[in-house]
Parts: sequence; C-alpha cells; structure tokens
Amino acid sequence: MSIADSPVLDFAGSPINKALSADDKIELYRKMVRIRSFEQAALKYYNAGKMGGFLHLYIGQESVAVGTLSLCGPNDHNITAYRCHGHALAVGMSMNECMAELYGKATGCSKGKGGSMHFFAPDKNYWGGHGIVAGQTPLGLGLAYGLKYKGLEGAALCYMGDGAVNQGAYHESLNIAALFDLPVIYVIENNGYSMGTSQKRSSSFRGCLAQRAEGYDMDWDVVNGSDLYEVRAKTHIALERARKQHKPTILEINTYRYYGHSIADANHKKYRTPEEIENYKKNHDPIHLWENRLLAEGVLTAEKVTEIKNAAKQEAAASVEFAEKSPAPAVESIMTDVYWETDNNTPASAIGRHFFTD
Amino acid sequence: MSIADSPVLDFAGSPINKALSADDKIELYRKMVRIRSFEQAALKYYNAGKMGGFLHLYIGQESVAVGTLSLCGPNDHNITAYRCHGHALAVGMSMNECMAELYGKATGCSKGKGGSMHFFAPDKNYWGGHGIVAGQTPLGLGLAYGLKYKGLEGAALCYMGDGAVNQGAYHESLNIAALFDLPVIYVIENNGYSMGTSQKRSSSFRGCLAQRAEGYDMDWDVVNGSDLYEVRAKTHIALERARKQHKPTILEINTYRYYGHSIADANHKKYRTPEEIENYKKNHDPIHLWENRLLAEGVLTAEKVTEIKNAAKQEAAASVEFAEKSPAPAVESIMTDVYWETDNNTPASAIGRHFFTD
Amino acid sequence: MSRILTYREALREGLDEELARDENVVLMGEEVAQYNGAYKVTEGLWAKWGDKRVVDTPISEAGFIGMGIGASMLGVRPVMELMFWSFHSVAFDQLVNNAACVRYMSGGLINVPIVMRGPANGGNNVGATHCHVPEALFASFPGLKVCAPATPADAKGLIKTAIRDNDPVYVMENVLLYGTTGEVPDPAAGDHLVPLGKADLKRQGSDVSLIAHGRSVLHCLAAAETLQQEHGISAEVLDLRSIRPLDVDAILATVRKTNRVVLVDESKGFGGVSAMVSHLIQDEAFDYLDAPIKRVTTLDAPAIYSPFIEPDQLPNPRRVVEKVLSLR
Amino acid sequence: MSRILTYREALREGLDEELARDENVVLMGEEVAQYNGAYKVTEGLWAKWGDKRVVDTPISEAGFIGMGIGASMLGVRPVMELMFWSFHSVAFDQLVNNAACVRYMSGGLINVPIVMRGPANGGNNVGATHCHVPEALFASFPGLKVCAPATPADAKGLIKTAIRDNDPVYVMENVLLYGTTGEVPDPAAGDHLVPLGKADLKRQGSDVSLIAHGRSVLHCLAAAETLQQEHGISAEVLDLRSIRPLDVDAILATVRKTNRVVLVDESKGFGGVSAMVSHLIQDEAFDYLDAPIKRVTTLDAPAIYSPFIEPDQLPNPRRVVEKVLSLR
Ligand SMILES: Cc1ncc(C[n+]2csc(CCOP(=O)(O)OP(=O)(O)O)c2C)c(N)n1
Ligand SMILES: Cc1ncc(C[n+]2csc(CCOP(=O)(O)OP(=O)(O)O)c2C)c(N)n1
Ligand SMILES: [Mg+2]
Ligand SMILES: [Mg+2]
Repeated sequence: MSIADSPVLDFAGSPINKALSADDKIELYRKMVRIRSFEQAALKYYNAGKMGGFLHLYIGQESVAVGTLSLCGPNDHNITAYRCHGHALAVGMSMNECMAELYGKATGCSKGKGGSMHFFAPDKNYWGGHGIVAGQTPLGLGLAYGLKYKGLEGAALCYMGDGAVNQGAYHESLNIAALFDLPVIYVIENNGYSMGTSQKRSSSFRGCLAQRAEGYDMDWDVVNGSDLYEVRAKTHIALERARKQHKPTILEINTYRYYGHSIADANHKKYRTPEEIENYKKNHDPIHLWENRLLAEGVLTAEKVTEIKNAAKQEAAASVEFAEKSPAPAVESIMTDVYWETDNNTPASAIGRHFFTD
Repeated sequence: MSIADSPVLDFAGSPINKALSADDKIELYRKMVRIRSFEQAALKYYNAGKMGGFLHLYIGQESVAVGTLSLCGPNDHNITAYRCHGHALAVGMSMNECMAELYGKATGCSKGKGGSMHFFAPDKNYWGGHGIVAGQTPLGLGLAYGLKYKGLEGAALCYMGDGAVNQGAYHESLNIAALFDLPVIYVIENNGYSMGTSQKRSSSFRGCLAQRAEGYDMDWDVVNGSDLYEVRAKTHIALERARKQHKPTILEINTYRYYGHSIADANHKKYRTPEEIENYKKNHDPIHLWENRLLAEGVLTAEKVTEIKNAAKQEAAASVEFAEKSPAPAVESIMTDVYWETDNNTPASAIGRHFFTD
Repeated sequence: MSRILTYREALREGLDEELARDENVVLMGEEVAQYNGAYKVTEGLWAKWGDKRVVDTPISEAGFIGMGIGASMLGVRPVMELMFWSFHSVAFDQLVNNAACVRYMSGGLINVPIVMRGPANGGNNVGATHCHVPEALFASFPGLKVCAPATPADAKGLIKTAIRDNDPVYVMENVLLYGTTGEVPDPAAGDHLVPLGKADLKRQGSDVSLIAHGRSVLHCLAAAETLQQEHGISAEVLDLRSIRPLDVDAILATVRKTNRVVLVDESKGFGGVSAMVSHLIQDEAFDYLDAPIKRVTTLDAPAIYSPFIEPDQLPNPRRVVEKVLSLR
Repeated sequence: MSRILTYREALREGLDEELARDENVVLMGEEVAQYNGAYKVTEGLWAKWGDKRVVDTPISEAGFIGMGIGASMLGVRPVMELMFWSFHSVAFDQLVNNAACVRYMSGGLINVPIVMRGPANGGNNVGATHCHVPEALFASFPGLKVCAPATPADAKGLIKTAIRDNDPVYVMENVLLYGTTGEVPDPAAGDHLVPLGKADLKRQGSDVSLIAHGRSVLHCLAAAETLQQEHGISAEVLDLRSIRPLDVDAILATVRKTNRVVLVDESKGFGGVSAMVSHLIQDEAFDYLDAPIKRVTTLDAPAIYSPFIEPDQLPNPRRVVEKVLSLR
C-alpha cells in the first residue's frame, strides 16, 4: 500500500514488455476495461436485488489479474480467493457464464452452485474462486506439485489478499514450497485492507509482507500494481524462476479497491478517508494509467478507447440479459455434483446409500 | 543443531550469572541431575511394561528447562509440548506425582488422566504438557495476553520443538504476539530432529529457525543449549524485554536428545549416526559440562557430585515405589473433570443432561 | 416490563451487561471493534468500552482462539466471535482439543471459561464453505457446551449465561435471525438469564411434537399454524435452545404426550442433533411412539448458492407440514 | 489361495499394488518414507519406489493435505497418511471444505481423488487429543466417503478401492488392529477389491443383531461367542465396513431377521455412527423392532490415559454382552 512512495521506474523496456505488439497492448487494455464494465454491471444489478450473498468487487485491481495472467502459457495454472471475477475474465471465461453465476442461474459457470466467490474454469487452468481466507494457498501449492510431478514446465499462480497472510495454512505452504522446490508464486494482492482492518492493524512485519519469504529462504519482490509494465516484468521473472528452476516466489503487488470489502460493506468510507480513495482513483488507477501510456505511445487513440469502452459496456449489458433470461437451476440439481462416481453413474455409485436426506 | 559451530563465548560474567551464589549453582546442577535420574527410572520401568502410550525423554536437553525456568518469578508462566517431564521437575513438581502419572495412577499429577504428555501444575505457573504439535503455541500467547490484561509484570515461556515451527498455529501466534506486543517467549528446543526427520528435511529457512522472527519484526536469538550460563544470560534478556516492554522473542536453543523420539522409536540410530550421538554425549552434555564448570570454579567437589547423583537416584527409586504402591484410578473417575460446573456440583450442572453414555 | 428488541440488539445488550458486570470479560474477533462487527452484533461496544475490552484480531482464528483459551486459564473471560461459525474449520484443534480437553487432561486443575459465538446457518446464499451448522459436531465433544437461541429473549439470556459459565460454551447464532424481533425482559426487572440445558415449549399441542432449535423453531411454529388452520392437527413445538446440556426430560415429556415426533434440524442428513435426539427418544420412550420418528433436515449436499433454490435445500415450513402429514 | 497376513501387511500390500498399477499414485505423510511409517504400514515402500512415489512431509497437515488436494485436481492421486487421524484437527478446513466442496462449488468441473488414511482409535493410552474417532464426523459431510476396515482382507480390499475411487475417501484404520492377522486372498487370484458401501455379515445369528465397524466388530464377535456359549443367545454380527456410502439394506435385513439391535461404536455417546444407524433403523424398520435399539459407546468423557481403566472407557466384549442381556 505504499504505491505513492515507490520510486518511479520504467519497465516498458523489459524484454517481456518490448515483445508486446500494439495489438497485444490494446488487448491488455480491453481486458481490464471488460473486467471493470462487467463488475459495474454486476454492482448495479446486485443493488437491484438480482443476486444473493456477497459481491466482492475487483474494481481498482484489474492490472494484477490481467498483467500476471497475460504471461501464462498452457502449463501455467492459477487459483485465487473469493475476489475472483477479474481472474475469471482474464483467463478467458465469458461474461455470460460469469454473470449468470452471480444471478444463481443454471447457465452459470458453476451452474449457480458457487456464486460470486466460486468461479472455476479448469479448462482454462483456472481453479477458482475460494471463500475461506487462505484456504486456497495449499491448493496452489498442490497445483505446483502436480506440474512438477508430471514433469511439465509450468507454474502455479496463487493469489491472495494482504489479510490472508496471517493464516496458518499459508505459512505451512510457504515452508513446503521452499523445502520441496515447487513452482508456485504467491501473489499477495495488497489493497491495504482486510475488510475494515488496515494492513498495519492486521500484520506485524519488517519492510513488507512479501519479505517474510526470507524466513523460508525464498525469493520475493514488491510490485507497483498500478503499472501494468511493472506487473508483467516482475511476474515474468518469478514465472521463469518457477518454470525453469522449480523455485517459489512471493510477489506483493500493491493495489487498491475502490468499493467496500463486499457490497454489503457500508463502512468503507469510515475506515479510510474519501481523500485516500480519490487519490487512488485519480493518480493510480491502473486502467487510466495504461490508457494514458498507450495514448502517449500512440498505440491507442481516443476513438479506440471509446470503442473499447462501449463494446465492454455492451458486452456486460448483454451478459445481464443472458443471465436474466437464463433458467434457474432445478431443485433436483441440488443433489448432483456431490460425488464424481454418482454423477457418472458408475457401478460403485450403485452400492450402498450415498445420500441421507430424510 | 549447529552447536559445534558456535563460537566459544563465556557467559559466566553476565550479571544474571554473576548473581548466582554457589548454592544456586549447585541447585541448578541438582535439578538437571534429578531430571535425568527421574527419566532413567521412567525408561527402565516403561521398558518393564509398567506404563502405556508414549514416553518422550528429555535426556540431553535438561539445561534448557532448568536454565530458562531458573529465571522465572511469580508472574512468569510457562507451557510446553509433550516432552514435558523436564519442565515439570524444573518448576518444582515432585517426582512422586510425575512418576505416578506415568504409571497411570490416581496419585499422578493429572490423576492418571493425562499420562506422559500431559503434566500440569498451574499452582507453579506450569500449564502443561500438550500432545498436538504446536497446539500449545497459541495457549502460550494467551498466557502472555492474560498477564498483560491483568497488568502484571511477567512473561510467558512457550517451549516447542524444531519440527513444530511448520505448524500454522505457531505462525498465527507470532504475528499476533508482535502485533499486540505480548510478553511471550517462544523457546524452540532445537534437538535437530522431529521424529526421524532432520531439521533440514523439515524446514526451509535462512540462517536459523528463530530468524523467521524478522518476518514479524520480532527479536530473536540463538543459544548454545549445552552451556547453562549462556541459556540463562540470553533468556534473561528476552524475559526482561517481555516483562518491561511487552515484547515477544524467539529463542532457538540448540540441544540434543540421546534417546529415540519416544521410547517406541527403535529407528533412532538409523536416522542419525552413533558417532553423532556419542559426540553429543561426550562433548556437549549439559550436565557434564556444568559439572566440570562447577568443579573448575571450586563450587562443586567430587564428593558433592556423588552425593547429588545418589540422592537423585534414590529419589527416583522412591518415586517408582510410590507409583507402584499407589492405587489405580477408579473406573468412575473417567467421568469426572470434564466440566467445571459438574465437578463443582453447581446449580447449572443439575439442569439438563451433560453426559450421553448409552 | 418488556421491550421489543431485535435478536441482534438482545445479544448486544447481553454482551454489554456482562462487560459491565465483570472486568475480565473481553470481546475479541475479526472486525468486532472498530468496524462494529460484520453483522453489527457488537455495534457501539468498542466506542463504549474501548481497546482493552473489545479487540479486533487479525484473520488468524487458530491464533486468536487459542490465545483466548490460554488467557482464560489465567482468569480472563474471552467472548470470541467467529464472523461465521463455519470458520471453525481453521481453528478446529483449538476448539476441540485445547478448549475441550485441557480440564480433563490436567485432572481438573484447569478450567476454560470461554465463549465462542457467531452465526451458524445456511440460507443467505454464501455457499458451501460458509454454511456449516456445527451444533452436533461440537456437542459430540465432551467438555464443550453448545446452545442455539431462536428468539431475542433466549439470545440475551443464553449469551449471559454462557459468559458466566465456567466451561467453554459455543453459542450458535443465525444471520437470518439477527433482524427478527421479540419481547425481552427489561433489565430493570433484574438479570435476564436463560439456563443451559433447559428447553422451552414454544407452543402447546397434542397430536404431534415438533422438536427443533435455532431458526428451525420458527419454521416449526409457522408449520404448526398451518397444520392447525388447514389440517386440524395440533402440533406442539419444543425449542431445545441448548444442545449440550440437553433437556432430555422435556423431550421425553412431549413425546409421551403426543406419541408422534418430527425433528427439524438444519444439519445435513447424516448425523446432526436430530439423529441423536431420535436415538434418545426411541431408547427412552420406545413404548410411547405410535410411528417412527421422522426428520426434516437440509438436503444432503454441500450448501448451494443459488438464491432460487437454496430455500428448498433447507428445512422450511412447507417441508415440515408435508412431513407431519406423511406420518402414519 | 489365501495367505495369513497382518492387517498392517495387508494394507501395505494394497498400497504397493496400487503404486504399481498407477504411476499417479503417490504416498505422502509424516515419516512415511525414510522412517517407514510411525506404525510401519508403509515399511519398505520408499526403498522400493523411491522419492517420487513415497514422500516425507513436514509436520504441516493443513499444508500437505491441501497440497495433495490441489495436486489431485491435476490428476495426481495422493494417498496421505495422518500419523493419527486425530491430527485432522489441524487440517480440518482442507478436509471438509476443499476436499468435500470443490466439486460441488464448481458445478462438477473438478474432482478430488484423494485418499486419507491412518489410525483412528482409542485404547493405546495416548490420551484425549490422540484418540478421536471421527468416522461419523467426516461421514456427515456430503462429498466425502468414509470406511473403517476390521480385518486384514477388508483393509487391503478397501484401501485399493479407495485409491481407485474418484472421490475423496477417508480410511480409518486402528493401531490395535495393525498386528492382528487374517486370511487375505492371493494376488495371483486377481485383484482383491472390497467395494465401498457393502457391509459384511461376519457372523450369522437369529436372536439379536450386533452392528459395528472397525475394532468394535471384534468385540462383537467375541461377545457373540460368549452369548452363545454362556447364555444360548444367537447373535448376528454385521460389520458395516463402509460408513458412507452405507449399506442400509444389510442393516435393515439383519434387523428384520432378529428384531433386536445393539449398536457398538467407539464414538462418544453424543452422535457417532451409531446414532445415525439407530435413527435409520427406527425410521425404516419400526415395525420390526421388538425392543429399543441399544448402543455400546465410549464413556462420554475425553479419552483417559490410565492403562488401568482405559479399556473400561471403550466398548469391549463384556459391555456388549451386558447390553445384550439387558435388552428386554
Ligand atoms: C478463515 C476465514 N476467516 C474470515 C473470513 C471472512 N473474511 C472474508 S474476506 C476477509 C478479509 C480478507 O482480506 P484480504 O485478505 O486483504 O483480501 P481482500 O478482501 O482485500 O481482497 C475476511 C475477514 C473468511 N472468509 N475466512
Ligand atoms: C499436529 C501433529 N502432527 C503430528 C504429530 C506427531 N508427532 C508428535 S511429536 C512429532 C515430532 C515433533 O518434533 P519436534 O517439534 O522437533 O519436537 P521433539 O520431539 O524433537 O521434541 C510428531 C510428528 C502430533 N503430535 N501433532
Ligand atoms: Mg486486502
Ligand atoms: Mg526436535
């Protein structure tokens, strides 16, 4: 959360960024804009009572998912916590299946079973979407273990919040990652707060949260999340370390969320000042900064910006329509997707009673 | 476990050690000898089939409990894991109640309910004796919390093994200790092994295990456990930091166990060489070194040594006799000590069914 | 002398009174202080009582719950909030070993006067990991006590009793009850305490006994109304309130009176409080049963998110009515 | 074609065969490799299969179990040892949320083919924290499967089936059974698999049904012998073997045959497998019951250490006989 203090470095010249074509850069822009549009639509219809439960918006943090995941190849896997919409769209999930999931419709990515916190797309190497703080951190380790076990050159990106670093499961995972040389990258998306608790009220640390890596003899870095070039440049190094050396890394990416912890969080202007929020919006917004950068580079034009924004809005609106029109899940669907064996009607599933509803 | 590499420093001149009278020094010696004698007797009768379950011997590590606990005053509390006999005797529990507990007799310190892993003496500020690896680490934090809450100038010493550092609960405790400024000292009794796993096969770390403290902005130190002067000198600093500043510390005390993990561990000469064990016994035994030191200082004489050793052996033998002669607990005692309210026959305990044995 | 309070206000009043009564009582948990609680149960208490008595913790359930247990051994009386009871899963060892067994393993030398509280329920679309209802799970560990109030008055009375009890008491609240209202005795009339181990007959009846706890009690009361109005069936509703200790006498009394039982329990079908109560009834009132004991439980799958069908997964008045009508 | 093996050897043979059959099978746990297992179940397997297939982990149950779950999502098939099942308490979230719910929350996109195994029992004087018997606890979470073999043949057959099953299967072994012996089919005669969900009638009888799992089955067999010899009572012994899925048909069949039931269960009295089975029986075989269903459970306190009286806390043949004799 010390974005303001970071020295201004320019990562545009890093090889991984120099390799980007103009189209690639525009595509990164489009992805971030689409995430924001999707969530703005979600927010609107959540407030209209169309969804239940929580809605944890990613708005303000888009560069993290888009920047890091833009570097991923077919053997790179990823997993995150409940603030999972940005990653979902970044890996290529459609707005339709995501919006329908928020609505709790049968056409949702999880058939309406998971909701906002539980988007999954294993076909896109995206393993969710997890609601228990830091509960996904050993799973991310396991993805890395699986990659190494199968002899694949890949990495597992495991995202988490700044509040999650104080869960035991994360610590256990760090030690195993370093001890077993597993290709996992823990990405701390440090937005400065865990619900209403500022980082300094939840964690004791020296330097930064990522630096705890040293206690495990592990590499780490801190990243200015509002600069997409920096996110990519530093993540690339960690990815290569994972893929080629099977070595883990902690990356702490400083970022910010503009809305409350979840939309039910009406307190969010109490635990931080309106000025703080405004400052981020004005001076550190990752989409805005990337837009300016590409405009300056001559890669984007004002017309293109408008076109991309409009298209994203339309896509989001269409996904709302898709979700609205989709059928609710049937009550019977409550009882499927519990066991693989019963879902697949295997001989094993016919032996003994599996379900105990009176 | 890097005792051999430690530079040879002399802590005899530390004020806390200079303050020791000849009698004090002899008393420290006596305590260590008594612990060893007690456990040698326990080993003998365990092997004779007189006890059940586990027997985790402290032999080789005596200086840790005796050295650290010798500094404790009325407001200092302590708690440890299952290797708990040394601490029990060091705080002043009698051999009788301890031996009887190993025997599972009604006269045991826990009435035969706890066994080898679960000695307790709250009246001596000793809170056990805990079987789940690192499960006691948040309890130690809680003792510190209680002290601070009540405005007492004291510290909580929480002992643990080198294998316990990779449990999540410990990590959570460290963060809270540093964040809340709690007067707790985590004493890692590093005997180099967690069961059959050497430290380097269980932990990834830079420098040493205690150094992980830096990730929490916490103080730490490493101690040569075979030198009682050093144990006292360094623990004293941590205790003062806790008492006066409410600041936590991790102390890693290098030590060694001569026997297997528990007596059932017949493997213990497979995962470490006989030479390694011999080297410790010969060159690093804390009792032996202290004895030599006191002989050199002229505080002890050969006769006194013999007298102390004989007395300890007799005391241990007497405790065996006490245990042998003590009655087994009555079957009815299984159902007491579950709830405070039922034990004390309070009105609350008369309302509703508390127990559900068919 | 009674006022109408919400369940949330009643809990808060109970906490506030106990903070005033005993300086060793301290509230702890994630967001309980400055944020006023995720569900606002502790609203205003930090402002009133300050940093020492109302404490925000990091997201470290094993750490802070273990800390509370340790402090309780020295006489502090921590009342700890799990933002959801479901998060017990990351602190399970502290909850079932350290809290439940230390007294026993020490031969009675130690007691652990802690209270754990927070919501334990499905029905608010938060999905499988956030909807566990662990009353039976914790009641199965001797050394622990468990209760689950259904009304504001019981919520206040039980939280106060729990805080004064010298054993660990786990209080299961319900997000969907926080806003419900009911009469709560005026503090001026004296301490309002509801004992652990005492069930409450929430409705008299003669044809069938509906036995439940927590929000399921409200389903039973609604179902009883329908049964009376539409089917002429007189249902008695027994609110267990406390799971351990359990008011077995009250259970047997209602069964002996009506001879027919439906147990309503938000647990999943395998186990739950209801399986235990069912066993007890057939064991101790076998000859009084005119029909098998039936249950209404949560459909036996992890909790679904979809707001369209989550209500169908849970016990609800319709399912209770149907079950009663199906009794032979 | 049968050999006499110990329960331990039978498990080991099953593990060894599955390591050979499927290169994705990997054994993990504390001390399972170089130390040959705390209870020597995995003895020799590291020497035979090497570092990749048999892996020692740090004392980080949440970490390594979560790791196994994550790896299983990619097709690895981890068979993980808990040195004691009691240590589930420090990994509970991984065991009941990640393993049990990920399939559901993803709408069926993911499966988690893990096996968790280790001893789950009292009786070896290791005290309250090491003696949990969590069969019912885990069976209450839909998404999980649970079994508890009582004999060497069942141990081998069930561990092999568990490994091939595509859902998480939790296998509850028993320290006190590891050294017991029994016939196990020769591998030359083909794969020996015991399906989940199939109970085994371990002894025929006509007067009373003793229903149990794990070591309690042996108590039932011993008690049945005494009942026959000394009291002329013919007891049938049904070994559930698998807790979830549960062979309800076999349970109802024996009840319909004998009309009298004693359930023997090492759980504590509140809940347990037996409370669930009791509820099922009275629900589905009400008219066949000539007497209330009785249980023999562990005395309802944390596990005591004292070797002098620990056997009295647990079910044992004497207590089973007495319970049968007390049936009216
Ligand atoms: C084990 C657990 N404890 C508490 C919660 C409730 N909770 C959900 S999110 C959250 C804050 C997490 O903050 P952070 O890790 O910084 O992530 P962010 O929300 O900022 O993305 C809390 C306390 C939970 N889901 N799981
Ligand atoms: C959570 C948990 N996991 C595993 C065990 C089994 N176990 C008991 S002691 C031990 C080794 C601990 O080693 P260390 O912490 O170095 O302590 P030492 O025995 O050397 O004193 C293990 C694995 C346990 N008791 N609790
Ligand atoms: Mg955050
Ligand atoms: Mg050790």
